[in-house]
Amino acid sequence: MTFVEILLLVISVILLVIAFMAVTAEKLIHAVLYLSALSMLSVVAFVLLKAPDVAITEAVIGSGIITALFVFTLLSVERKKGKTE
Amino acid sequence: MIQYAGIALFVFGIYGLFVNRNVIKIIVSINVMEIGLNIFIISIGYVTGSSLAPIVSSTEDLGLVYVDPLPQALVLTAIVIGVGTTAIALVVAKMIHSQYHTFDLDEIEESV
Amino acid sequence: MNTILLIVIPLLAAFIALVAKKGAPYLLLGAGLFNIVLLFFLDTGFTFIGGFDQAMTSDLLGIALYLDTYAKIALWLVNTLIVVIALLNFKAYKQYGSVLLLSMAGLNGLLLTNDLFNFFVFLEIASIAAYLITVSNRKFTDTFHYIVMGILGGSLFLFGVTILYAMTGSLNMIVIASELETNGQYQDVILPFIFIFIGLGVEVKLLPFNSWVKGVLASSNTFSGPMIASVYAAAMSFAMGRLLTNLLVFEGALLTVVMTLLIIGVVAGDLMAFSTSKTREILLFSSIAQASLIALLFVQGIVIWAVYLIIVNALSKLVMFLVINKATHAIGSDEIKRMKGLFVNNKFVGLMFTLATLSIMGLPLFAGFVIKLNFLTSLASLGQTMVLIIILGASLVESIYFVRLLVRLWYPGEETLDMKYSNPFKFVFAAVALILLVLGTYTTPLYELDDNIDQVSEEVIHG
Amino acid sequence: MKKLVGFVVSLALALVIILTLNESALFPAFGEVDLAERISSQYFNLAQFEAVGSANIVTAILAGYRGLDTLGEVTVLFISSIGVAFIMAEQTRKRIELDYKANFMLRTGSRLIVSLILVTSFYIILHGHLSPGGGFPGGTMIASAILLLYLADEEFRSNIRGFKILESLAGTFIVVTGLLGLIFASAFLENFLPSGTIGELVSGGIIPIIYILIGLKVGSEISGIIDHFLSEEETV
Repeated sequence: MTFVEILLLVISVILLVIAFMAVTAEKLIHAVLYLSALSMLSVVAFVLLKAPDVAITEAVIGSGIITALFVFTLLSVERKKGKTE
Repeated sequence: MIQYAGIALFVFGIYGLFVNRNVIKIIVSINVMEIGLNIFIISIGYVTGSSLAPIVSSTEDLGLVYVDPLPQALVLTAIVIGVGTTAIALVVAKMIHSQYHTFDLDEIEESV
Repeated sequence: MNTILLIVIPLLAAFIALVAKKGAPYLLLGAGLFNIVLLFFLDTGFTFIGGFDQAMTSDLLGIALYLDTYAKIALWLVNTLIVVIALLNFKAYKQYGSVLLLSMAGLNGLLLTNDLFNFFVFLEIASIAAYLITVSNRKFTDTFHYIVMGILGGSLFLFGVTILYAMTGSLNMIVIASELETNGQYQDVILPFIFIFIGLGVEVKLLPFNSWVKGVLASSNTFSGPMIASVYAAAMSFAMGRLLTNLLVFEGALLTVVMTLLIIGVVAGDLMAFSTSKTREILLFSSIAQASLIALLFVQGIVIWAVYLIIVNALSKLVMFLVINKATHAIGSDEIKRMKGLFVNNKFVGLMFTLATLSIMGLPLFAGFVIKLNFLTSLASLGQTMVLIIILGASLVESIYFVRLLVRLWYPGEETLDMKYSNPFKFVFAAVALILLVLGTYTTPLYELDDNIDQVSEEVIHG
Repeated sequence: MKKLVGFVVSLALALVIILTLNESALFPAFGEVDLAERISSQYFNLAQFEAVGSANIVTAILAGYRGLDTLGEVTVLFISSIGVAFIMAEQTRKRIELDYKANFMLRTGSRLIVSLILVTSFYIILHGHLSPGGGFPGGTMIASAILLLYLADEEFRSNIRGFKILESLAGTFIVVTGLLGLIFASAFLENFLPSGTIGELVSGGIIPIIYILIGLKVGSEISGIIDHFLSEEETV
């Protein structure tokens, strides 16, 4: 088993664990953070699978823009809840 | 092994999509499904051994073994489509919240 | 004059409409009319994008579009319906100009493309345009349900396409089909075919994932109702027909599974339409039953009668949804009790609605009868007696609930409804009723075309 | 408890898929992929022997061989940015006040970083056909630079009107480049420019031009989406 295959094995296990936590998280902000961690881990997997293009795009879009959109949605929801109480 | 993880993530996202009743968690499960699908698509193009990323630096290196570039082009498109659909889903989630003041679909069904 | 203009011109108009916001509806009508006229001049055959026009062999580098009689009929129907619906809702839904332009580009691309991943991209464009169209219903939980099901369908479709690429090494529909024919054992192919069938089944309103239809169409209006129930239903059925005749081959256990799924879809749709008291729900359940019936005909290889059924169904549903949604908008509710006597003081519209309903039920003198007769005889000749009996039973149930609806709408209830339909609506109703009547009586053009109007695979594998 | 049962069921379904894929003779096992059977071997032959197209084969596929996919994909982003603006159009726009005051360090530091991000994103877009990256990541980096400006100070409102015009222009030019291919050469999106020697900056014919236009379009679209997410209705 070369070093790359061991690393891929480890990443697959961590991916599964984080995916379980992301899907079954209680609080929304935890789900979003787990999703962002999942996307960053997938960037590492793409680099190991020799797909640099996809790694850069997933890094910038996956953990960058998608997490930002989720956080802004939760932010504007908290802001409104804060106001109405 | 990473291919099995991709398939497991894909099926897991589908499970999360049906089980969750919270709008934001459903969108998170959609993204988990798409990440799993992207990993699976890339994994069918991988060639073990000393394969290189699909960058052909010059005409000399002819005999080298490369990874399959087509799945990578497909995944680039799939990621950007994922951003597009997630942005629309999140805006609809914001409108749901401004209308019903909750993200929980069960509460919304009762209040209707 | 290239086939690609059918996709590119609406796209260019949409990009321009972003800046020229007020000009969007006029750009839409211009692009639609341009497409309808252009279709007369386009010659059938392959169009290779990017100039990589190796013949349809395994080393085809680029993407190929294919235009044949099948695609021409589909494109004519879709583009004319979009222009008609845009014209009818010109004032009320003016701001939907660029969304409709993009849905036209997406649907045209969907019907033309021969490449499975390109099919997925155009499916996504058309679906996002459909999500935005359902936003006009102001029911965001139903739109959200539709978005979730649409994304799920798209991902399942992409999963199936990826497996097919891994097996055959190409993304082109025809090359995959010929590759699988030469060296594919059948049990390898069951998994991707199931995923592609279920994935696309979401948009075509087939089981198991068509729960979104009830939410979206039950609260539709004169713009989103016809768009989803007749334009998108017709385009998706045509696209599914293209895949079912050329790529997906169902045999043995898989065939029985798919057939039972479709038959349950037909029966469940008709039974649910029978048991509801809301007019719009009657129509949406009947369109679910029709969609499953059309997919069933494609699976059995009865291509030409499925195509005619799509056309007649799209036209009749257009009329029915326009009439019912306009009435619901005026009355405020779509309960049958509230709509009693709707046609008492607008007899002309009532007559047109009745003609459309009778054609769907398949009564003689209408196009629906000729089509139903022929596809039932073809099913009988294929030895599908069990399927035949069930479909006859389902259409019996269908005629009961439609007759019950007509009786309620014609005979006055307590309060008289003073609703009026504007002239453009009446003109469209008259045109559709005329088409149904003419095709019903003068049936020779129906028999001109035959099952191989979809020559994509003939041109390559056997050609 | 319900979660455990559901988790086990989904793992079982995943196992079924994995087993059926393993049995099928046609589906290659992970890693044992023979490129000669696949279409991609043609892409390498063209790049190596005739030195046609860009060095980065993925970019050659995206912007060259399968150009319609990329055009469709840019349309997906275009329609989602229209959709975001459309669904939230009813409310007039006002910035969300973030609940922290951007101190001096953040404001000046962000200006420096923003210029760095913009330089890298333009580098990535320009070298899309040589090194990994290209229109999509480059464009998104431009959007993340603007996102940083949003977070740095509250009053910042990017010039939406300007982005709309840039987006529309870039999209129109992409389609026009495709149509030029139709007029000069024989097919839509065909490469009508000399493709130069592989590996140099000016090589690959229309591929770099399309990728730069895509970068600008993606950048302006995602900035538009971010602006709509970071602003809320005036009435609250």
